[in-house]
Amino acid sequence: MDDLYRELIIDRYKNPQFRGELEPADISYHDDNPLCGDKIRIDLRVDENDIVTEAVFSGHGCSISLASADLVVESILGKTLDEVKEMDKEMVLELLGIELGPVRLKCALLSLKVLKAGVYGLGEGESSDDLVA
Amino acid sequence: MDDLYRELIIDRYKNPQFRGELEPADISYHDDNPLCGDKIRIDLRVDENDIVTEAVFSGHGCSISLASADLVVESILGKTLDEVKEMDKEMVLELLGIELGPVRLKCALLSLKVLKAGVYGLGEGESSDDLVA
Amino acid sequence: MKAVTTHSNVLDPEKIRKDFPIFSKEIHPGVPLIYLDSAATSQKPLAVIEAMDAYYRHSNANIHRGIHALAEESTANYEASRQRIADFIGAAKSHEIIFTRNTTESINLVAHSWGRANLKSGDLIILTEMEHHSNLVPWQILTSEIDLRLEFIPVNAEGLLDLDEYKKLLTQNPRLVSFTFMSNVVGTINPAKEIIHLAHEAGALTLVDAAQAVPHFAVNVVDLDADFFAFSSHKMCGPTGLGVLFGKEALLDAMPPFLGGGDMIKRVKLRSFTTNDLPYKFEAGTPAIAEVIGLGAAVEYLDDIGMDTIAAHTKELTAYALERLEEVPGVWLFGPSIEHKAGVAAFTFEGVHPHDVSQILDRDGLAVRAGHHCAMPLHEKFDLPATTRASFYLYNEKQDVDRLIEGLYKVKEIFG
Amino acid sequence: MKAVTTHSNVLDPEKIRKDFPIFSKEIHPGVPLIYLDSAATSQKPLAVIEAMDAYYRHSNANIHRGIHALAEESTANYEASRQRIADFIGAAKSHEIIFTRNTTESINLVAHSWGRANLKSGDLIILTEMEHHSNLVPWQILTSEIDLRLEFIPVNAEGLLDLDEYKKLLTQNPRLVSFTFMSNVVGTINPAKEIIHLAHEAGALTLVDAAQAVPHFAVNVVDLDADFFAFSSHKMCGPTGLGVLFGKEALLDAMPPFLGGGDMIKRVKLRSFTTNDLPYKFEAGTPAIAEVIGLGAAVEYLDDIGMDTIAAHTKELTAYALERLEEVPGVWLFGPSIEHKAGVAAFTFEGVHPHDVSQILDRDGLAVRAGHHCAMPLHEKFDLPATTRASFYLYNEKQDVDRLIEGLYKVKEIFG
Ligand SMILES: Cc1ncc(COP(=O)(O)O)c(C=O)c1O
Ligand SMILES: Cc1ncc(COP(=O)(O)O)c(C=O)c1O
Repeated sequence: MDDLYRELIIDRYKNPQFRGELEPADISYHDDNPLCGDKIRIDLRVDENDIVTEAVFSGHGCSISLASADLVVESILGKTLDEVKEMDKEMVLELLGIELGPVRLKCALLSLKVLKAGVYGLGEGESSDDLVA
Repeated sequence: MDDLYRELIIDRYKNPQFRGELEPADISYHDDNPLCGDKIRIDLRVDENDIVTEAVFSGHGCSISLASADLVVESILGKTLDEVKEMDKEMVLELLGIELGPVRLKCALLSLKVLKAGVYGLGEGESSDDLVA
Repeated sequence: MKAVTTHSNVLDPEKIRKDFPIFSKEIHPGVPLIYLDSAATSQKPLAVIEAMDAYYRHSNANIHRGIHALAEESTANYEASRQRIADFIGAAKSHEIIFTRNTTESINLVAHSWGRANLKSGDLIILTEMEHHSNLVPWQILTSEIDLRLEFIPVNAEGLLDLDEYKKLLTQNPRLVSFTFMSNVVGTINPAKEIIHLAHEAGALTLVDAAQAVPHFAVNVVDLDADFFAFSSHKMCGPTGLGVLFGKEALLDAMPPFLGGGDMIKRVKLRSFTTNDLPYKFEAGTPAIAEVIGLGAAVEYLDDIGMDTIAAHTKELTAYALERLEEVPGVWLFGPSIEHKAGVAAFTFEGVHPHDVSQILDRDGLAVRAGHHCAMPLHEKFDLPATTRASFYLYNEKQDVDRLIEGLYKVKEIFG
Repeated sequence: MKAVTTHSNVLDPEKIRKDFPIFSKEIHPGVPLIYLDSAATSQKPLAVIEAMDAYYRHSNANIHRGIHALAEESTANYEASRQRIADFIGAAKSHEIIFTRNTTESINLVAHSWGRANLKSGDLIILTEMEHHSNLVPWQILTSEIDLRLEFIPVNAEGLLDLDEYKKLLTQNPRLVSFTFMSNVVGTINPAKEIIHLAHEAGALTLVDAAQAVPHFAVNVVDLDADFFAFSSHKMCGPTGLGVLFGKEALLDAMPPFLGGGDMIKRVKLRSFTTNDLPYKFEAGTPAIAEVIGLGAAVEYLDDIGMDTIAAHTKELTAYALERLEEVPGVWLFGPSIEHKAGVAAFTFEGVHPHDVSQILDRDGLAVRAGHHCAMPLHEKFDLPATTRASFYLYNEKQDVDRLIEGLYKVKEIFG
């Protein structure tokens, strides 16, 4: 746990690379973590082959949830939506490069949950932890 | 606890001195202990001064409840009803001459409970452990 | 689903007893404990006592919401126990395991939550005449609110359920069949799989009171196809203060919450809340954390010995006990023969009240139960105010039975 | 009623910590535990751990119906604990003490049993804006069945209840006022005696959520004239898995049972039952026997030190913490000043999420909570998604506060 606040996370938290909103977006979804009040929204644009061309996040939260949102959004550029649907917990943890306890895991996975709920076309409030199990 | 089955109790259980029923009786009451199914009925006759002149018990149960019924009934002959109302747990334990755990205490006190409920003129099912607390 | 590991086929009670500190106790000066009351509650092995001890000494913290190291450790241990318990009864998903206080609360949870949401006036619930009070009173309470119909599978003279009568009841459109897997009085092991199959064919759900079953033999809720399945930690070498309710995910998901408070919610406003996911939805407030960890250790202990080994041991011992009890003049055995039962021998003794039997046996360190064993209707049916019950578990041995028989002869002497 | 024995007026936390095995733990290699999360759950003294250990090693048996020596010993210990707990909160009668799983279940019991029997559509229940979820959700659930009206005593900017608004609400014919004695977030100690007196004048009954109060200062339910009074063992040095509900005898007597099963009955037939006397009427099934014995030991431990001594110690420590926290740039303290509170300091730290605060403090062995602390409405009112909470108890000392402050400077450094 000691490298939890490894430079990458603090850096991405303080200086996010993919913060923003897209209007209009092809896909937009938001959700929060009631436990700590973190809120994440992710907006995407895709081309005619369903390849992600633009991706940004907005919202507020702790360093883990915001840094992971920044990293997750970065990682999907150039991927197809089908590839995004295949993303899982391990990929996020690899991006972050740290081990996490059960509570912080929820922070880390909030952005993936939002992303997948959006890509699967779920309605507001329909996202679920099963998406990132 | 080793003198629990002191001779007196076994003797009174096997050869009760005051077993019977009185028809008519001045006071008659019965109750049971649902925990073990023991049932005791006590019948009394009193004179014009409210002094107990006859007293018997009937029913079935364990050695403690039946021996204590026999001893309790014996002990009230010649007492006034007001004196009977004053009887308590300690008097019964003294008659039995033994120490008892919480479950057997209920056996030992069933007859006193029946007796006092009758003397207080309670209705069927109205007797309560408070009478022998 | 998990295969039961039988490390050896025969159990050595002499060795097992060393795992249970209570057996080094003298119940009276010079008189060792002979514990024949496991159907009321089992004794606890050192592994369980130490697991809880260690929890309090090293990792005590409130779970689920904490980020600090202790809270994470405690949460991880708690959830690992849930998984272990799920595996032990063959549940497919650990969130089908809900922690309650005891079997009684587990059954009440189903009655309150599933019952109120799904039953209406006139609906039929099938129970049996051999139920423990905890599988009678919750339905009686519910009946006083919703005007349900309660019908009972009769118990025959042998102490077995009358399945022909059960089939007749099933034609009356029952909503739920709630029955004990193993009787705590007569020891009967009911054909749970068949009862459940027939209930499902008739369109009813099933609740299994497995309070006596889970301690005694290997169970598998998926194989049984049980809808609800309730048991108690304290009867299976685990601590007091903890029960389990297994429910099929789809059923639990559709049920309204029972108790309201912390942990069972996702969000709370002043006048509304949204419920949390399973299993937390049904675990309101700070749970029995140390106890859950203790039950995890108990399940591991039982698993290491092997439930089949335990079942075989207890059966052999019970068979021996029935045989020897039959020799004693005046003893009348209550319940079926050994093929149909496990672990329990209930009897009456001519001319001696069960209280007196129990108390005289106690002088020799023999702990047996006397009374109606929370099954008054069954006793009433057989016109018995009370019985004496000796029950057996993995730590008992043949000598215990021999001492019981000797004790009964002493009773006879005193009261003869 | 029992006088609080104050053996000495000042407590030596150094000495106290020796009673708590967990403080010999290194939370990370070389890093000792600094436990500032007692509002979530307290640590346990050796006396409590050993009392339960001894129960399982020497006297474990099911209670109440057994005649054998173990069952009698166990029953006697269980009931002696009940008496000790009754004395500890000044209850006149030990059968006014009902054992539950936790504060949450205690409140649910009142909502289910008293609520359903006594409330009707449109009836008013008064709560407060600072309630823990466990004193909100049970009433919300009840409201979804009976169409009750819930109104809330507002919390002012200082974190205190607005008693003028309370008095206005009281003119609307409330049936129950249910409120926390001490807030688990802002630490506010509410004027319970006055709130209860005013409620009674308005014809309402009262329920006191005393989960935080009982651990922190001497309480007396008779002096308060509380109708119901709920608290948890695990927050007052006792084990998990046990809560207490005190209720006035006449109220409890008139209430219908809540959970049905063994022990809460006098007689059971197949289709009907009669309820047992208090307190058993509300204790269905095998209770948390070891835990009750553990709480008895906890109460004895607290009593030996003296609740007034503990209260004074915690207050001094909290005052010091508030003072030092105020020094830290960017820290914003949530809640009232020290005169109105005990044991808790909740705060935000500019630019740093409470999760990050908590996690960085953890590296130095500092255990604090981050989140909404099961009081989302209070956080929402102040527009705070989450706070960091440090809470203090008898085993904490000034150095713990100093370490907290140092830790916060480190947080600042990392995130600054
Ligand atoms: C004020 C208050 N009420 C109720 C509770 C709930 O207690 P438990 O989780 O033990 O039911 C707590 C504990 O978090 C509390 O602090
Ligand atoms: C068959 C059966 N069902 C239910 C129970 C109730 O268990 P508990 O008291 O742990 O709730 C028991 C235990 O006495 C039992 O033997």
